[in-house]
Amino acid sequence: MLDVQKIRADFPILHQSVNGKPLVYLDNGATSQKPRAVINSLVHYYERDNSNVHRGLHALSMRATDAYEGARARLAKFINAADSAEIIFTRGTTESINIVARSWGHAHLKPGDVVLTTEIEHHSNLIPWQQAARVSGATLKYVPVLGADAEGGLDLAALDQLLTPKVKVFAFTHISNTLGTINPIAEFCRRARAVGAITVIDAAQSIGHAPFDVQALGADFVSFSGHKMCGPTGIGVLYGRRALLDKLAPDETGGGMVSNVTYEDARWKPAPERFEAGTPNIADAIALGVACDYLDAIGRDQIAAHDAALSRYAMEQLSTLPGIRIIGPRVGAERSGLASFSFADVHAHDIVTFADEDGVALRGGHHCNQPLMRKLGLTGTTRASFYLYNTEGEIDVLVASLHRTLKFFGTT
Amino acid sequence: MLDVQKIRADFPILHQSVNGKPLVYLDNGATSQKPRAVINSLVHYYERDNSNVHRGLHALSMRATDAYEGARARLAKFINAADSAEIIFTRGTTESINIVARSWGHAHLKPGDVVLTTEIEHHSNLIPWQQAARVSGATLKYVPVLGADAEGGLDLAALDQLLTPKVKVFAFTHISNTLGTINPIAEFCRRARAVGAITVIDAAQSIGHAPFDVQALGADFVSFSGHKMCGPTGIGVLYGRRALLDKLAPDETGGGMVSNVTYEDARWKPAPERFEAGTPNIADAIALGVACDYLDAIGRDQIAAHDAALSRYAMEQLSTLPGIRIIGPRVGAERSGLASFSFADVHAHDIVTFADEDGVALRGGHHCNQPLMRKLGLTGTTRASFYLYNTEGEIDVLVASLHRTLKFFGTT
Amino acid sequence: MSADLTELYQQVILDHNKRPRNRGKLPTANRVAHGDNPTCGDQCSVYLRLEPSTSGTPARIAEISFDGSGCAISQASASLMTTQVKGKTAPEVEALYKNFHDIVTTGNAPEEISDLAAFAGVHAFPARIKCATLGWHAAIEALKAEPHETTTESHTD
Amino acid sequence: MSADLTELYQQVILDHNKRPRNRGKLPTANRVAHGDNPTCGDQCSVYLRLEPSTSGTPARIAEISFDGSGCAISQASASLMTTQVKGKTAPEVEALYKNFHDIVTTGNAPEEISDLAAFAGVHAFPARIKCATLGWHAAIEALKAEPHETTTESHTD
Ligand SMILES: Cc1ncc(COP(=O)(O)O)c(C=O)c1O
Ligand SMILES: Cc1ncc(COP(=O)(O)O)c(C=O)c1O
Repeated sequence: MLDVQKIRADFPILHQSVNGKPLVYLDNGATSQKPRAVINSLVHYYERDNSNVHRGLHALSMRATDAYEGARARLAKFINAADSAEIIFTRGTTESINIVARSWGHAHLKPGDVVLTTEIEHHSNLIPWQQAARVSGATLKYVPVLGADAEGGLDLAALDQLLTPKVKVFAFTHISNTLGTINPIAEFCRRARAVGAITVIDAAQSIGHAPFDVQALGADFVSFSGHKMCGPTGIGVLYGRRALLDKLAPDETGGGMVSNVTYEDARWKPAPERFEAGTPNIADAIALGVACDYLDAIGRDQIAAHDAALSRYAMEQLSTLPGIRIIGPRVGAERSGLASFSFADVHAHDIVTFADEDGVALRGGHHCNQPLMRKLGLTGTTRASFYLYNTEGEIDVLVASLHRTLKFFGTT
Repeated sequence: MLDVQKIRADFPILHQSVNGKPLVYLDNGATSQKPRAVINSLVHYYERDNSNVHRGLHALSMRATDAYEGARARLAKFINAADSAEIIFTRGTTESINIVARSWGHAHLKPGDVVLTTEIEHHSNLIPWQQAARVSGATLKYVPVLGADAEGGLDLAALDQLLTPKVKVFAFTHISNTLGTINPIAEFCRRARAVGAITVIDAAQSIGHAPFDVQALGADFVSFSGHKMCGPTGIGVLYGRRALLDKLAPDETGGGMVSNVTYEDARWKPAPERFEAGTPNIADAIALGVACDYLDAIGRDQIAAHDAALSRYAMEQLSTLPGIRIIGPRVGAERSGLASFSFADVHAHDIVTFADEDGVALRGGHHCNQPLMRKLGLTGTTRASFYLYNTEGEIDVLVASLHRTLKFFGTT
Repeated sequence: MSADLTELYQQVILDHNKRPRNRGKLPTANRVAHGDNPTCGDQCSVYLRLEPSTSGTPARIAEISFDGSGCAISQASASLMTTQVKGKTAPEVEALYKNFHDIVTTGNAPEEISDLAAFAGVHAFPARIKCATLGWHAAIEALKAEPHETTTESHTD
Repeated sequence: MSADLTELYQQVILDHNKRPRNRGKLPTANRVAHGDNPTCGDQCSVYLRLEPSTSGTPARIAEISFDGSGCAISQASASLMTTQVKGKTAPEVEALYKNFHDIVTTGNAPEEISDLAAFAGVHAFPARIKCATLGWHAAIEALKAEPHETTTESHTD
């Protein structure tokens, strides 16, 4: 069990009032808050060690380089990568996926090939593949989601049909940011391997919420963002299996990723440098390493259990609201720490505005999941998403706020 | 005249010892240090306002969005852009140039076209154009630099020959990070316009050191990095003229840059969103806005004068060293705040290691300028680069350190 | 409920939200435009019949309707808009929109346009301005010659 | 001068830097490899003549030279390397390199390889390890069958 009060003390932002009420931050699916240790890491870096990395031999530069490469090793450990060189620092999940879709897609996709993804992907794991398919002439296919409320998860029977040897890449999310669905990613990786497809896992919603082992999965590429796992904005990771990275052309070019440059030509360094053109986001990479320390000191298995318990409690409490439509896995089924719901007569935007009056931070809209919304006959939902510092008491505040809103709009 | 002692008090990192000596930070060409106001901005953001932007309606999200878009407006003002929408936040100069070379290059370059750049470009403004030329079949040409020590600046007579109507894009640096050369960018822009070429200015070394007015220049694209102008790592800007941006396809795709998405297709938002896929580097963008405030409160014209004075003093003092070879414009000529030099018998790496013993942070190597080094018959130089917090006294420490090093290696 | 929120969700807005005027497709429309707010997925289509005048005066909106989905603010605003622009010429609609835009951005509502004044409360919620203007944008787009799509996700808002 | 720095720039290193042994192109070489350190632009080419033994024992380095440009550490290390590997077989060179690598990374130098021990001071300057190993990497690459280029910018260092 998490000591949530102790954890809350680590997060300065939580201790404020919004519209005269204590802040209840339930927008963790969009971004998480940051513990003091992460903020302090930024301050320490800029007050003591700031310097450009790699090309410097003076004390600050050596300290900055050690800290930056130390962060890379820390991230490798965080996901159990075999080699630090498999960790490429990016701006976040979106950039990571773009690099794979572009560099790998450019080298390997051709007409007749199939790019397989799913109906529940975030735009960031969907549009890059639309583009890769368009540019290469490959066909884009989707694993369908089951149920009128998408409560049935991805259709594994359809996967049997879809996952043919024509599939060259299978890109899927670990946890849906809209539904709370947890995909069977170990099975997906195994089955993709069986047909010779590479796997690209969007771990944006899961990485800071549950243990993750790239070697156990046999994953080929994994993308995630620091800002959703207690780290700063502007930093994320692309994990790539070394054997694949070494054969991949760089995406961006410039300083730091070349071994030899003439006016006519350039030769690339190996990974990870090959994929990190220009001055990297040094301070935020280091702070992301500190976020790993923070999360692992608490224990990601513990966090997963806490998320699941809150999710269960929220589902139970929300079910009492008249006219609510909850999407994603049903109460009792395995689901991540979020609840996504709608009401026929009150729009998500109005709910979010009213909740804000009560200090509750929610997100309303399509959650970068427009095609899924359309499939479900929705323009959007209201989403409450939880993390290690949230409590059942906060869910009670949410539910009371929703009751008041429904009353105001005369639907109860 | 700058009140340098007052300025130094704003930079916590400067007040430390390195190897028992006061830190003398002369590696500003690689990255600048950060004033307390910028560091505080990060802390404030993460302790009070942190939230994802754009898609949120709760208090934190509105605050974060206002601050993020406020930073965009602040950056627009900093370079006198006509419209905030012309400011695209990127990771830095390198990414900015890649976006132009890729998106604009893909749409406009074809065999027979000429891409014109110069012999003194940083790898980040060179390799992306090599790639763009290779992919499109266009020809890459270079404006030569004059003089055995590149002291003569770019060859304007050659420019007459090179800048023909075949040139579709002219990409050049404002200030050379290796030579200290200040290019006549207003003239370059005017002459490029005359032949119908677009201009892509690498302002990495100049943006925090001198006033910059995109409208007065009539520049088409301008790239710069926050970390070299007192801002954090991981954030930079691509300025693009609105008329060009509106016609440009996005580079990366994903959440936040699309207006309508189906399983088959996606439509883009206008600039700047179109070019900012995924969660942006919110905290660092806001802090970059604070860096603009800091620099403008001091005055970029004042900073430029200070840099030039230090450069002159350094050139004079360095000239007294036996066997020194100084590259770039001669003493007395216009030059930026750096000095780049070499010795026949002592390698730059040894100099940097010895200087570090005296607390002096220098950079040694090719400065991401390998082809230029080769042209000058060098494998690298030692570079001392100055900024608003440096003093003549620090240059004296540098020169004394160099004397000791030369003596140790028995060359004096 | 805070004063700001009461001001935002005025009775007239709630009324238009619950009982929208001129809602649905207009079979006789000769102009249509579609607006969406990518921030939230709100959508609004405006259908109108523009009747050319015989006497040389500019064409006027003879009939108008709207359709779509969105929050209370966007739905009520679109509904109220249809009641305000009927019978007006394109320049008159644009002038009215200018007033409306001033009201939602500043909170100051001149007396003579009292119906639109119900939206003055929006100014305290800048993120909702796009909701309030969605229907107006679609109407103005529809008034332009060839029917085509529009979006409120522009930088002037 | 600090103890660390004195230790780094030992007399033997300064001597090899000033008066490099076996420097220049080797006309009789049958193997060559080129290494560069992209961090600083240092370069080192190693030329060697590998002589197959007649008696079935592995081939040995009959002659060796190096060329290039770099800092005192890299030049001295390449120079010293040439004096140490002459007459050795490829496995012997690799074993020697392993010792050398241990010395520059840990600072501990076993007695019996006292010449290489001059580089123990490098361990206090991790950024310079690549300088010290540049020539060794080139030599090991040259020993491999087909002459080809190498670079020290690998992840094992
Ligand atoms: C002239 C010039 N251009 C481009 C760059 C690349 O900037 P960044 O590494 O921040 O992308 C630099 C910085 O090293 C530079 O000095
Ligand atoms: C499942 C999923 N994938 C991808 C992303 C994109 O992450 P980012 O915006 O940090 O690039 C998100 C975050 O919104 C997400 O929830």
